Amino acid sequence: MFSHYIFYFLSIMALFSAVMMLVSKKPIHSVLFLTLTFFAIAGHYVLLNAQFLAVVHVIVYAGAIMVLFLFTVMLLNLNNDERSPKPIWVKVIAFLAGCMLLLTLIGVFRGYDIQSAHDPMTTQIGLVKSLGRILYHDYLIPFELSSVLFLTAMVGAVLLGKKEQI
Amino acid sequence: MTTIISITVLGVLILFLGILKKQKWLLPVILAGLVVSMALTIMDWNTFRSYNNGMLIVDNVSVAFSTVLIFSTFLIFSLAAQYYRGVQRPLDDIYGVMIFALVGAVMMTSYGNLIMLFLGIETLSIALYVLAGSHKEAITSNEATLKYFLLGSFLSGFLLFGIALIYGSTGSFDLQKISLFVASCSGTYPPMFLAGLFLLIIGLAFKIAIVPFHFWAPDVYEGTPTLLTAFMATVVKTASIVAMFRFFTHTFLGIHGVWETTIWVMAAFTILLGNLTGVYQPNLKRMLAYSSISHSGYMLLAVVAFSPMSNNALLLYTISYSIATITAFGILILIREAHGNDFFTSMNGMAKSNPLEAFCLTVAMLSLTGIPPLAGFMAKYYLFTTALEKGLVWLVIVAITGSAVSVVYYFKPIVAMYLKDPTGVQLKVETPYKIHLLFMTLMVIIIGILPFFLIGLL
Amino acid sequence: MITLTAIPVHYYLLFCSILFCIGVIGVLIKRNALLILMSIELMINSINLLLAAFSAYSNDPAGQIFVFFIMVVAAAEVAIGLAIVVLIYRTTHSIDINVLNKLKW
Amino acid sequence: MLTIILILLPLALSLITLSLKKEKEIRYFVLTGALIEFGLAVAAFVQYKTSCHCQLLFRADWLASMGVSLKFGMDGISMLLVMLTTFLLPVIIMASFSHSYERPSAFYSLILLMEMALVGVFTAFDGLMFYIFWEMALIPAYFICAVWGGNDRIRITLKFFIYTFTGSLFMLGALIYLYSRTPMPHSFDFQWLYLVALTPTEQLWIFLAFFLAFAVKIPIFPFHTWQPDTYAEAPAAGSMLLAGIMLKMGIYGMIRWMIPICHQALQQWGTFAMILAVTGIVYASLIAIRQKDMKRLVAYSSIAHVGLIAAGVFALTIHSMQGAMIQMISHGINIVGLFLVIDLIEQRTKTRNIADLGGIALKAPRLAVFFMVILLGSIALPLTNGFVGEFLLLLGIFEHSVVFSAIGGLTIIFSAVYMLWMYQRTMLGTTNQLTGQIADLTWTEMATLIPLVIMIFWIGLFPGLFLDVALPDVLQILNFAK
Amino acid sequence: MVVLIPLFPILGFLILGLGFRTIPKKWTAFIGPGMILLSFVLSVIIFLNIRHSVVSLPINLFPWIHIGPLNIPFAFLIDPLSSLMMLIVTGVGFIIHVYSVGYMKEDPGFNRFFAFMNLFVFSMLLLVMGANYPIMFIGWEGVGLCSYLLIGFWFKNQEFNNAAKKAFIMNRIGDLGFLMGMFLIFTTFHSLNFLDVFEQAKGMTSGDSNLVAITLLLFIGAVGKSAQIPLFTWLPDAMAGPTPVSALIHAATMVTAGVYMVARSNILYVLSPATMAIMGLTGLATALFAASIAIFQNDIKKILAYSTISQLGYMFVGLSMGAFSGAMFHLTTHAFFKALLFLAAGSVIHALGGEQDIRKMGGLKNAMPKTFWTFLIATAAIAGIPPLSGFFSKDEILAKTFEFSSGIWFIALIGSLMTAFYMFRMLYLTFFKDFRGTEEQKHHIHESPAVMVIPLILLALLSVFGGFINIPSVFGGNTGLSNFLAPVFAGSNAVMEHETPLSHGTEWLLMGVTLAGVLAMVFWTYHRYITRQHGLSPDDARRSLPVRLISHKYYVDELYRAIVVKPILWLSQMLHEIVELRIIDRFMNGLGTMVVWTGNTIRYVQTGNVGFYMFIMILGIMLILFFNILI
Repeated sequence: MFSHYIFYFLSIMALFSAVMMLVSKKPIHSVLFLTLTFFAIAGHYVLLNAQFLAVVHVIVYAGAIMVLFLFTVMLLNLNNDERSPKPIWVKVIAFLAGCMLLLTLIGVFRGYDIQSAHDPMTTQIGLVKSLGRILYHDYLIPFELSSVLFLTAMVGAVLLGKKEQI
Repeated sequence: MTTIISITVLGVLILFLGILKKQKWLLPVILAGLVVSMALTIMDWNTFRSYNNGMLIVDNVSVAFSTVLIFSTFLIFSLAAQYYRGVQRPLDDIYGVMIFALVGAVMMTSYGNLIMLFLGIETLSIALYVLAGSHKEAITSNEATLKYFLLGSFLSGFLLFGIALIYGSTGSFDLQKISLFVASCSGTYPPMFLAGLFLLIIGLAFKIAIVPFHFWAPDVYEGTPTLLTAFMATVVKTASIVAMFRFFTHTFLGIHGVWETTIWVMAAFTILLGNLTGVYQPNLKRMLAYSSISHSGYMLLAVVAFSPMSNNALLLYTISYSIATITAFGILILIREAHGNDFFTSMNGMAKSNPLEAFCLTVAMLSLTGIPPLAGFMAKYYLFTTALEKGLVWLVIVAITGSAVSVVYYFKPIVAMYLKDPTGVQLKVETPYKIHLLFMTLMVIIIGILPFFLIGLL
Repeated sequence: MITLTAIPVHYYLLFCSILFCIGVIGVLIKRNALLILMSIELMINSINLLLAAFSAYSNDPAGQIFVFFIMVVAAAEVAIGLAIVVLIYRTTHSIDINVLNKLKW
Repeated sequence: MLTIILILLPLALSLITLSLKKEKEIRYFVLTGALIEFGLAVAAFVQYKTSCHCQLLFRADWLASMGVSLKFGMDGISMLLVMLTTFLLPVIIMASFSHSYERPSAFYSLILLMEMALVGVFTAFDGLMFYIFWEMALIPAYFICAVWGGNDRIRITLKFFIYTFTGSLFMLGALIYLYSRTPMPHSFDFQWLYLVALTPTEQLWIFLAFFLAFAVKIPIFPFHTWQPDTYAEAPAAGSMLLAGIMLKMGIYGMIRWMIPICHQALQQWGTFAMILAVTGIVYASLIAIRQKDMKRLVAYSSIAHVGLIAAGVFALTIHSMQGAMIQMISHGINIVGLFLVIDLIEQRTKTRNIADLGGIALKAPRLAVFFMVILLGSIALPLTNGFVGEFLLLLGIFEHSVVFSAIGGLTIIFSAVYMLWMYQRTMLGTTNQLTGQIADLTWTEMATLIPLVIMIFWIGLFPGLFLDVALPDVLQILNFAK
Repeated sequence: MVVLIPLFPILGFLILGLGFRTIPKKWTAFIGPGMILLSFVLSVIIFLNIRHSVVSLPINLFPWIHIGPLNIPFAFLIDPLSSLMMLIVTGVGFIIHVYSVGYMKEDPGFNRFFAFMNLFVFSMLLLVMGANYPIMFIGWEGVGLCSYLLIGFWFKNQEFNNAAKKAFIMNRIGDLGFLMGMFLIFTTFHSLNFLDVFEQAKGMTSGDSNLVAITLLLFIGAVGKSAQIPLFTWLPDAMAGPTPVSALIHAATMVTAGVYMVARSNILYVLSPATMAIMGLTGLATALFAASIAIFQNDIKKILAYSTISQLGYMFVGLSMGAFSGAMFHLTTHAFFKALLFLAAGSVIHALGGEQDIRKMGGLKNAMPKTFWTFLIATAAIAGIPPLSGFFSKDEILAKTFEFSSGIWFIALIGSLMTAFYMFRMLYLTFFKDFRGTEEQKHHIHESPAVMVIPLILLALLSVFGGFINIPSVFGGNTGLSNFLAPVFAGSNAVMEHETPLSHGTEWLLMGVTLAGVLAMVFWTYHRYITRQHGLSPDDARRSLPVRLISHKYYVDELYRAIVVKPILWLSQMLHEIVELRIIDRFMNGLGTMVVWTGNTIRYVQTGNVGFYMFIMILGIMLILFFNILI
């Protein structure tokens, strides 16, 4: 039952901070709440015994991406950007749309039944060792090709970020 | 595999050339490299290999469409010299990103695993986000890239969700295994799987610009630098539709009935909306955007019809569409250069001042309309045949109606060029460019007259 | 280790769906490009978790590998996205998505 | 072999013409070319043996995997129309000599291109080839009318294009559908398509699609609104090509496709088509009475005349079909003659407005005589070509339905009313400033008109030659309908 | 040889027509009439031959239209009937050609005139010689065309052109009937050749509905061509043409084509009593109607025109009684004296420089004695004064009517009296008393040249002696013409039920009554117009209502204008402006506009707002999921 409590705790934390991210006025708060969400999700990974992912997640998201966000927010000096927020009816509709989507998704999941369910706590797949072997063996090509993606992103970021005349 | 490697190497080479400040070498190297990789691709013909546990599948379909993609890129790069004529800044980064985008596109044609599909899509998309914004001073370019990026990443979220759901219900990303799962379902599919399937379709539909996920297309096309719009309209579209098609051929052959209606409706709406909205557009670029939307609808016909013929139909269609569209963009580049805009009024009387260019554009437009004996007609004909053999009578009627409507806008440039009084501006065109345009025009005609090669291919 | 009673996979599904929908709502209600980007990240994270859950419950490492790739891609995407945001800010001094509205009709 | 030469020669000539510069050179070259083409057609006619089908066959693989082949040949029906086309082309080309068009090489080259497409349509024995040439004819026609046309040409010609293109797209749909219903491996060969067994519902749809395509082309009421405008705006050669030959494509299509393939639907729904055709006769005739522009008047008269032809085709009797064949030829000759005369008048007076003219016969008696003869042909006076056709048509329709024949027969009265009205207002009466100094015909113009007049009487007096050529094939087509 | 008969006139037409500017008038004056003379001579030879042969077979020239069962050869049928008509056409035609040489001498269109006249003779010959209905129809339409060309001969005058057009169109209305009749004949008998059709018809029962329909349709054709009610109004207007034209076409030959056609198809008519009744009524009504109009006309040619209509009415009455040879007899004599009347009138008009109003004539008796005398003979002939030709022919018809019913006889008699009245009125007003025209005209009056007078005299002789070819038995004659024509009508005579022929006594009585009436008319008109100088009131004088009605020709023209012409023009206008432009055009353009409008409207969906796009996409996603999974 302990894991359930952890699950509830992490979930509520994640959801709460996600909602807070949306409602907070200042972008910087949003970024911080999002970071909190990410940490909660990292907890979930741990709970799922996916340690490798948990670590990578913390490094990539909380460590890199959110820092980038923070930098940007500070760089652009966005204190209170929501000067003219969307009208309330848009928000209501958006909320309703989100709820509808949720309902749809719940409907989709309703009949789901996993075949040969395993207890996540007992599996070893989430460990670095097993994942590393698979990654460099079965998923070698995508792994290599993701370098192309990174290269593109790098060149692109430079291309867009550079200040010069065309 | 060799294709991807060779193109990647080419991209890296370009970046090195940029570092070495050999700007003049860029285009020749790119063109030569593309030719080489095209040759390498073609050498894979009939080998049917799969790499890395079915991660990458090289079969004739992938070879054929990869060739189309590389060829289209080649044609687009041939326009680059004219397009960037006055530009002083180094262009290696733009070219490099374009080539990496091509890698992504090629991945999308030959994936055997959803991971590869996802990586391909993202490589392509990220490259395109960059390319769309590559004209940094132009606010339209900025807007284009922002819109494309926001919508693109939003929709890739759904695509991912779809992949996750498929994974959740089938337990694998491998197309082969997924198809085994489909076969084991024997008619009743878990809703989660279906939801995943549809979200995947939606994600791809966004890239192809299919109603109602087409909204980005006109705005982004208009804002993006023209050369890159050509890339978007041809390479990206081809790659995405092939990805979708491959997905269906490999995996979901058995559940044709499930997605048929949806694709059917989307195709019909795309054709109608693309053509109807195109009617009122006052400028060529935006018109071409709507034209490309409507052509996505036609391409979907091949997917809906889904028979052994569809491969060929799609191949023929993408080739003829790509060449004609690139020709049109080639002229568009010239008009933009001379007039600073691309309104139809700028093209008035072009037939007198630039008869060759006017002729090329006319052929391109007629081909897109689907007038025999041009390539566009053969493609459309083949497509309709495929569809009618499957009994998609109403869809063909919609397509026909759409074609009829399309005459209205495809004839606008023709009318302007041939029937209006000249503006007095002469387009300055260099000879290689002219030859290139003429080459593409001849291709359009020749494919129309002698399509055996392409039709018997797959 | 304490043996724990397994959490039903449906909990994860529900949680991830809610998180996903919050992300979607965020995308829809925000005008700030940066916040929209963040919402999208939230969506992607929910998917990551979903995949990880599927992977863990079916004892198949592929899902986790996929999550890894998604993270890679997300990082690249964020890099480009932020570059774009900065670019926009440079030209318009705003990152409001409604300010850029020249291309239409 | 001759058939394919007949198709390729104009194409080659057209390309060569593009490279010529001097207008005079172009004219002689093009005229000579067209005459050679006519000569070849005559040679084909001589070689042609009545009584067996589809001769002078040329066959080559094109899209073998798709069941499409380059199959060209001639049966009697094709033969007649090819003769008409190749005969009228030199006339039309000569008629254009009196105009000095801008960019003459393009103009004449398009005319020759059009000839190629027309011959192709009439000789194709493969469904897809038929369609390809059908559409290919449209492009030169569009450009001829749009580039060298009148003031309002842009809007009008686009309307024309969209109309006809839409119609033919539906035909394409129908053709492909038929193709997909042929036994495996599918084929577009006429013979195969004819053998397709369709359910009544399918027949109805195919019928509708074909009808739409052909009705727009012909045009049959109420699909005709593009036609008067287009004829009025087109240059003389354009109107002649459209009305003289291109329109026949529609009727040819009806004979070739609708009767053999959707005969059941035709028997069931043909009455409705016939009602439209017959309504068109009366309707267009009535409208023609009050037209002020000569070209428009002739345009409406053409709707009336071809309405009768269409009704004849739908009547499905041997007489009406043969009448339709003859009348296609006659109508082609007559309407080209009429447009030619109108063009001559317009060149001289700069107007086509009937009210502004008068008394031309006083100053230009030769013109008046030619006009009168052509007019008599078109109002179907016995011993002219028009009579043979209309007589057979009305007889055939009469055998099918007395009422339609009687209503269709009103064309005999109405055509006299409006044609004579036009003649009276333009040729007779006293002269005015515009017509006072009008010059009579030159020898070139006479040379253009004389072949038409010869044909008018030839067909009127000895229609046997033309009737016999098509008879076996018409009978065969009618056999499908039984 | 038979072929040569129509060949000469067409040759003449071609020579004169193709070279109509270059041939000098002198040559034309020989070529034109010469060709007809040659034909005439040949016709006479044929006529003489045919009297001895019994069987008449068609002469096939070449196949004209031949499709399966439909076989229409270009063939001529020479039998007594056509032979008679050929004689009339070429004979009277020749005389009128000669006359025209004088009459048209000054006209610039001299050659054209003769070309057309030759063409007319050719067409008329085709009409009468044709061995099947289509060939007859060629001639039928051909004469209509020539009539059109010749009425509008002076084409500078648009009034004349209108008259010409009217003639052509009214003829065409009849032609449509003819055409339909032909079709019905073909569908009934599967042939259009006279001999085949008649042979088969003999076997049919009387009153067969197909036959009735056929004959009615053919009769419509006859009504148009022979100017019967209701298609008669073109004939008076046709007087716009040169007078020889009126004489040849609108009196002697073309207008009688209807009569000829009915006589030719006699067997069909005999077998359809309903048509016969309708024809009789039409003829009778026309005879009276036209005669009554003629009484109040002042235009010398118009009077003659109405007189023609009226006489044609008699012929139809005769035909309807089955008196085919009687009708043909009247046709023949009518050709003589009506042509004479026209030519004499032409002579008068010529002398007066174009004046046609009899109120402005008078006293020409002395100035133009030859014209006067010939005119007098013709007037007497038409009025039926024995022993002139009209007496015999008209009497035969009257006798037939009496056989049928005395009531009809009486009505016909009244018509005949009216004929006498208006003819003598015209005669008196034209030739007697003093000249009432202008001084200038008075000086101009002269007797016509010999080239015009000789034809008059020839025709006068024919008018006098023409009746003798068919003297009825009551006079001890041998009814030569009837016997001659008998083979043609043999079939009908066999079918017809015969009333008991009138006794000679009755015939004498009828003749007496008629003659007395006619003579009374002669004297009454003399009294009225010579002694009391009636009938000179100008057009706008006040008249009583019936008179006004009649003198305005019963307002038939106006009626037609109101119920036919105006509605058609209105309909044309309406169709063009409302149906064509407002409905069809607008609908078709509306489709285009709708497309453009739709395009223009839905392009605003493309708001350029990313948020909006996202909304729509979400909506799309939800719809797709919803419809595919949850439902």
